[in-house]
Amino acid sequence: MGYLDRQLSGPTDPIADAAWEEPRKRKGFFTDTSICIGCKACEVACKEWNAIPQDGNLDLLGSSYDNTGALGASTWRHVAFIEQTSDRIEQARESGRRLVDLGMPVMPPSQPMSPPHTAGIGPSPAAPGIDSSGGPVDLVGGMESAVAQATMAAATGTVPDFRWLMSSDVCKHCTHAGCLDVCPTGALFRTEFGTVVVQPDVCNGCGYCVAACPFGVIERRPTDNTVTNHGNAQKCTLCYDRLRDDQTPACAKACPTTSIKFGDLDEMVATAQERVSTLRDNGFTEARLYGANAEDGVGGTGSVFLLLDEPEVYGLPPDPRVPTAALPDMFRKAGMAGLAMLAMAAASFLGRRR
Amino acid sequence: MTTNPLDADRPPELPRSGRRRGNGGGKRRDESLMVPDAKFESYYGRSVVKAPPWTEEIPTYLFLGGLAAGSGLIGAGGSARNLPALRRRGRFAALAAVALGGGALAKDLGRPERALNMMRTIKLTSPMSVGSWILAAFGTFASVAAAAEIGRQLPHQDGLLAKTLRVVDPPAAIGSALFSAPLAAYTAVLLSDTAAPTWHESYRELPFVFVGSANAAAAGLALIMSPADQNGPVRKMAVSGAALELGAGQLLRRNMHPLLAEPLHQGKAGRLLRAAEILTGGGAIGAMLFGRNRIGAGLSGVALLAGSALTRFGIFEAGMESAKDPKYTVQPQRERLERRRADGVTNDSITTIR
Amino acid sequence: MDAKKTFLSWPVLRQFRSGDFLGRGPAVTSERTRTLEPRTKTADRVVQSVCPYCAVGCGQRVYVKDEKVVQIEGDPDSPISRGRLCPKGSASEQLVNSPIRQTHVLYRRPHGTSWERMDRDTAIDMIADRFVESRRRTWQDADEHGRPLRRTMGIASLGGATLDNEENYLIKKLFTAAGAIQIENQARI
Amino acid sequence: MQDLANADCIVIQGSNMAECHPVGYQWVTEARLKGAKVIHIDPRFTRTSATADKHVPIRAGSDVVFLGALINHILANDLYFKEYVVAYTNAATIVSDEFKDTEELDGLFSGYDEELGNYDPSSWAYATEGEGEDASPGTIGGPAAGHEHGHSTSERSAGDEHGSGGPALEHARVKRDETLQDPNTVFQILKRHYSRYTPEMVADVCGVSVDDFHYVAKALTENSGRDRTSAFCYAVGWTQHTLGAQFIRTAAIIQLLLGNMGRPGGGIMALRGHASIQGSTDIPTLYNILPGYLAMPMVGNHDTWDDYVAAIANKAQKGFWANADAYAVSLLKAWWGDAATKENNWAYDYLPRLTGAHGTYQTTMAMKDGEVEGYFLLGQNPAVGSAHGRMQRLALAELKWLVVRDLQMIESATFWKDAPEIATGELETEKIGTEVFFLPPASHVEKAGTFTQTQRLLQWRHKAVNPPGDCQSELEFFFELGKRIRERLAGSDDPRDRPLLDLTWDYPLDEDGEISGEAVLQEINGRHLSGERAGELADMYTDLKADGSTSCGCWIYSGVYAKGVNRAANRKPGREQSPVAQEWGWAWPDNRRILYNRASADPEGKPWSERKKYVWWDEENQTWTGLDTPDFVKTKAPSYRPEPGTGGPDGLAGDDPFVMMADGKGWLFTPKGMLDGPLPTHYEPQESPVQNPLYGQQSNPARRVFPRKDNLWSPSGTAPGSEVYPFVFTTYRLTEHHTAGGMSRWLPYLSELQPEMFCEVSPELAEDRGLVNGGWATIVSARTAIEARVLVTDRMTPLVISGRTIHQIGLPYHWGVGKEAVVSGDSANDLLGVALDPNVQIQESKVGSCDIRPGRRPRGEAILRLVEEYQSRAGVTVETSNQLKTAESNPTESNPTEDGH
Repeated sequence: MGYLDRQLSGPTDPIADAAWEEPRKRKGFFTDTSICIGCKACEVACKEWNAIPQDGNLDLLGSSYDNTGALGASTWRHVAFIEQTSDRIEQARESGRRLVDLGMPVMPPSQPMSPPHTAGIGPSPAAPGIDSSGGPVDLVGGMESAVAQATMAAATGTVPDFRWLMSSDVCKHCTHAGCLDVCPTGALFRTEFGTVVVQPDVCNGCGYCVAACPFGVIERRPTDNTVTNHGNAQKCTLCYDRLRDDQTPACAKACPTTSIKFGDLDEMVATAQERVSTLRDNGFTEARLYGANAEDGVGGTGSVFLLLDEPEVYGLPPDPRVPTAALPDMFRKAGMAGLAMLAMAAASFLGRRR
Repeated sequence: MTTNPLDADRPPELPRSGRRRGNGGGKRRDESLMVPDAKFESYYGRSVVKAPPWTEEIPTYLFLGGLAAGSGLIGAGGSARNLPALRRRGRFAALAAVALGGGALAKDLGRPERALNMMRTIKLTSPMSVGSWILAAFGTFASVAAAAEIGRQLPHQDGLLAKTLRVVDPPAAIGSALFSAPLAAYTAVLLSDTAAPTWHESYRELPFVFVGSANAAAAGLALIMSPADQNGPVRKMAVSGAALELGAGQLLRRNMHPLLAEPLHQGKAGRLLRAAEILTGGGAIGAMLFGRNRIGAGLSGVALLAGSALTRFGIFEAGMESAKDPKYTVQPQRERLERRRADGVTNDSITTIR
Repeated sequence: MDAKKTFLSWPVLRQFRSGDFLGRGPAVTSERTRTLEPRTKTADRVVQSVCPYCAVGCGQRVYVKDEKVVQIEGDPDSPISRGRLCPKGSASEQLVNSPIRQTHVLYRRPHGTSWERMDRDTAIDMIADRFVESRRRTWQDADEHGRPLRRTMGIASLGGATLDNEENYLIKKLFTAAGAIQIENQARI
Repeated sequence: MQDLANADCIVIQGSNMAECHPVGYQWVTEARLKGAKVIHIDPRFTRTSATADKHVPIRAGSDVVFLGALINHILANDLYFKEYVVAYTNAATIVSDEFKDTEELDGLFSGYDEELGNYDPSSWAYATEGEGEDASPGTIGGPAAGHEHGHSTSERSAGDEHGSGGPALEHARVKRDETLQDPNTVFQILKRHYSRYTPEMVADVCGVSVDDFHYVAKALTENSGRDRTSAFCYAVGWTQHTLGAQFIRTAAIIQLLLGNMGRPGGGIMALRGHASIQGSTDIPTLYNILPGYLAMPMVGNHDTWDDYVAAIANKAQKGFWANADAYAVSLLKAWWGDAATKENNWAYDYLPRLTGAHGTYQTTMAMKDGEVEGYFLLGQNPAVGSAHGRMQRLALAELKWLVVRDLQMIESATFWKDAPEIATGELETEKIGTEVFFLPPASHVEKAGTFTQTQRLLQWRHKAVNPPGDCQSELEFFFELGKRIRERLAGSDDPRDRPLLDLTWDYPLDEDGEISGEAVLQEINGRHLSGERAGELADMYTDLKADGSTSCGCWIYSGVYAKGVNRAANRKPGREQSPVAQEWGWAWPDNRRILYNRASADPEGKPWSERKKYVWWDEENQTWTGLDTPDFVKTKAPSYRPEPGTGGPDGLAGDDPFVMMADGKGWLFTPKGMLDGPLPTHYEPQESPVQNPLYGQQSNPARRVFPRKDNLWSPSGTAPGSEVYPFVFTTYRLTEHHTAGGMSRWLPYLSELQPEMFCEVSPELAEDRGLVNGGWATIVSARTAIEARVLVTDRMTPLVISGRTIHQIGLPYHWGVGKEAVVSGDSANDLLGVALDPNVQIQESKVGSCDIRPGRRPRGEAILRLVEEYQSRAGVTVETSNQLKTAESNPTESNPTEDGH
């Protein structure tokens, strides 16, 4: 089970794990929600390129400007709209501040997709929590810099009384992808770019992947002969066909403000790290990254986000774990149960016949 | 005002009583009227993870699979102990249940015509793939065993067919016995290896519940169908199976996060499971006390069967509910995260600031 | 032979042959997946165009295959838009290929209750007839002081802000020569 | 557009740029990432506000107070860019002492004619140098060509003529006081005019807090000057008012005072909403102008060619408009070829004449009154997209024939079967006599041609595929229609048919057998007809002659086909050239990307600063040079001074950067050209629950109103009955849709993003009126009532105006009632009435008064009764809110010019 354990959790190179002979660099998104204008070009460009049918019943959902609701079989990019007044904003700043207090998070040196901290991301002034080697630093010991305190103080006085968050969500293309690992047919596979893609000609619509995704991304399209790939599991392919021709995925290409960035995942993570530092250095302590940590419950994601509040505010799980991480243990428990079943049956038949 | 990185000198603004609300006369408004603030724990109350697109076919299969597995054991036990009534009925029941169960599975697919794609790969990480192979193997053995059973009835026992069937009879009996335990147990893993919180968090106990339930159901069926003079083993099996099902079920509830246990107690699932407990318990007691009486055995058997079925439906329903309400996803994750943070473990969060 | 080939391409075998034991990668790909190409690559030609919605003037690339538009996306060469498009621009392909787009001339006769199909040539002839008649009927040669007017107030037009300059030019030229002055477009709205 | 990335501060007001121009907004985002401050001033917190540094909520229609207060702040605190203001604007120019300001006349300027509801602008003119020398009435800059009264200028919507430059002045011997101390200098007048526009007044009228005002003032002034520049962006949030043009003027004054015009990262960016709406004004499908902003002849003013030439091209005036005769002759030659001769005044009499305003709303009313027989709708959907949708649809039902050319079966084509008025019983399908021709057009990829985008850039689109089915381009359709009309008239000897028969209409065909768009573009570009370059295409408008030796379909577009090269089709990738990107498309005039860019250099011709250098004088080579085509005579040295009395381009000095203006200066004060005053002044909208706190004059006294029974208004201000319609509504677009929806509501990808008509209300208003998020509301104006789903949101802010809480309601206007679209719903434009800005005849659709109540609207005839019940409760009559003059003063009596005449 050791082999399986390694394959199911912790930092790893998913392309190598899938035994690609000619691997490419792992590709990914960095979605910087701080510059998203909520235009939904990503939703449309995605649907147009992938010929995704209309989603929903054309009802106004009454949730701000969001009328597509969530990621699903026919919405592979979804823009969330969140309206917040100052108390919520203060909470977001406070929770972001706590991330520093906790010394969170630290990228372990083994982080496979993280570049050296000095490489090309410019100076990162007042970066508490990381020393020059990139390792963790004990902040409680008084390392919390005066600069950080000052920016916090500055930030405290300037909480706006309202804000409107917009964020384009997408498949996370997890390092450890629950959907992929539970797929019984091989319809879901890991591409040479490290992304996770459904093969619509293979999928038989068992729906298992839907349940296995810790982010609620993949969904089975309802059976309806008038639409393509009906009855199939559907989700973002990171435009696998375009990637094979070195083209940018449709959403990232359309995004008017470059809120959605696409590229080599290590560069995306570096860009995200640089951006979050800039924001936080300027007092925006609510800024944080999501999915940029290979030690997390899914081994890091292929879609990194910069968020301005706790993940659950955006409908993202705060501490997701891929269910398959516990699979070896599950099999062990099931094995014991199976033995118990056999034993009990045997016991029933042994002994007296009446 | 949001996030200009270089905007360090935003004007001082009064936190809440500023222009936006203070101007409006300061009347406190009814929060329920508004575009709902995205709640701390969720995005407009929408689910974070998705419930699988499974309908009643799946719990039906869980039940039938268990019934088949338990019946397979009874058939094998009957064969080993030369109890023809149990052997015959066990074998036929196993085949019927496994066939019906397989049919239910196929019916639930989004693309039933691609059911055979289940055999396209062997995915050790996919309980459904593993289960499909188990099901196939069990089905094969059960078919052969049933055929052998028919072979015993053939008028020309000297024919090639009858001879062959006699030869394959013992291996088929052993095979279906061996595969019955995995068949009964894997369905627990199938449910647990998902992001549906209640299913996932019950992975330690659920296999025991399911194998117990399988034995109880099969014994129940045997109690109904078998002559009272041969039902001694199945009475024992009924009692032990029910005891395991009920005991493991209690353990499951006790060990689980109280919030995640909630769906097991509430609503439809709660009602189903309460009824299941009564029926299973009653069936077991009935089998114990009145099992030698044909009518008593029959009624107990019905209760056991129903109890097992309701257990499956109840567990299924509880898991589906836990996936639909975001609180079951977010709150335990949030607590888990805070607990780790309190313990000083900060390197494995998906939220990072760098 | 085919059966053998089919068997050999059975992913279960490929899993063990390729080292992709868990069946996650190349072992489980289908023929379709292995030969997948974007339609932007297989297009017969690419034409540079401009988005028809707002006035930012974003560059578009129109991909044509078998004389059908198969994709419209941003033109990265454009110094204005740098390849980006808004949701409307991104929906341009649907605008062009919309299954409910009207492609037939339709006619509703006076007091009619439904559309009738009509030949385009006939329709243009009928419009020309009506144009000439209305112009004649509503012609104003001079005002009450005898100052020249040389116009008709019986024919009007609205539209042009989504049309080409060349089209607006012909419309203005034709209508002005015909004396129709009530020519307007969205710029006044 | 790209130039916005160079700005240090961007104020977006009257525009929801992030939503309506998302891709253009990338340059704002880029500026912001580089450190620029972005401020959004808008009634609603929109997606633009969400991504700006600051949102300032403001009451719709009160912008002049806010901007006027900025002017006051700049002047009072000496924050203006002194060298720029003195050298490049008319701040130092002395205005006639006959001028009286609104501050003296309770909200009217001198020259108001109560009877006509208009201004005679003669008292606004510059004072002359050498008084008495001139025989004309002691003023120059007075009305050109026979003293044209504001009434007739308004009727022909003369404001539009200045699309490429200012109006004509007779000459430019003006008096200047460069110390700016003379009380009659523009500078001092400005100071006095805006002295009451204080932050406190802003708080009271706009509902903007004093702190917010100071934030904006600080951001703007700190980011303007030699080293820094600020930009304004506006859209129809400013134009769609009865005071629309003056909103923009106010911003222009700020930008001139701060020295932000003609400089990189500066200026005022008009964000237009249609692919070629700029082009359709340059080459107008508009009643009042000819291509290149030449006036359409007006009866009484332009009866003869000489009148016309004198009016448009006074040789004594400075600047490029002095050559307008050449542009006009070349246009007539382009249209009528050899039939246009010197002898027949270049066929000038072939042109029809205006007698008044014939804008789309006047036409609609005439249509409703049965005066219009035939109507062409070319990609427009007035039943949904124009103000007062009811009137639009009722008018369509009065036509004899209607031609609709659209990609989809729009509501304007199906009004006869599914207009809301059929449900109310006002219309009956069988009784509607309108004959409707629906002809499907080619889409943008099925034809070749140019769009002119919002910054005057022409971009050629290549044809990708042939149009399907019966679809054909407008070019082909109108070419064909013209041929058939001409065939029907062939042989006619009626003089009225000459203009059609003599029309040059023999265009070459392309390989598909269709008229060649390139040939039309060449005609627009112009060519030499005789002389040594005969047959060659014109290089630029300076090639054009008034002697009939050149033709040109639109003089400002001259050069787009210079040397036979279609420059609109230039496509050098942006990354391979400088950010100005001159080799991508072609901008008029002369491929210039920033107008008046001479102002980016100081009077000596040196860049104001290294950081903001753009165009400068190259002393060594004695030429203007820089990153863009200099908007100046290339070899005119900064030190050049014209002989007094010189007209035309040579009349401008080497430090007069505003080359299209008659005095080469940026106009803080407009002695001519604006029909509702030389300085922007706050008036309340036509319909407003607020009494004008500044003046007795409630609304723009020169606005165009139409007192008709089918165009009623709610009482305004403190008038009795105004409480019946207590709320302000404003209409707008969403990112996900396009105007009346013809190009979006039929597309599932866009429809699903915003599927239903909704209204946006504050939680306070929701509580007050019992509105529930996601529920329904009925909105009632003095015209009609519509229903909408409710979004209750903190993005809407109640404002305290003069001590009273004013609620604003947001209404997107994309939906229409019909059965053909993927999504449909009530149209917000139905709520609007028709009242127009006098300068450009654009309707006020950004602000109106209404009531809102929970629940869906009544069906059928009951809706009419609901509307009537409101009207009678409010005591609405045809006169309500239509009184033009409400000021206490009597400006005509105190106006000396009237005495003098």
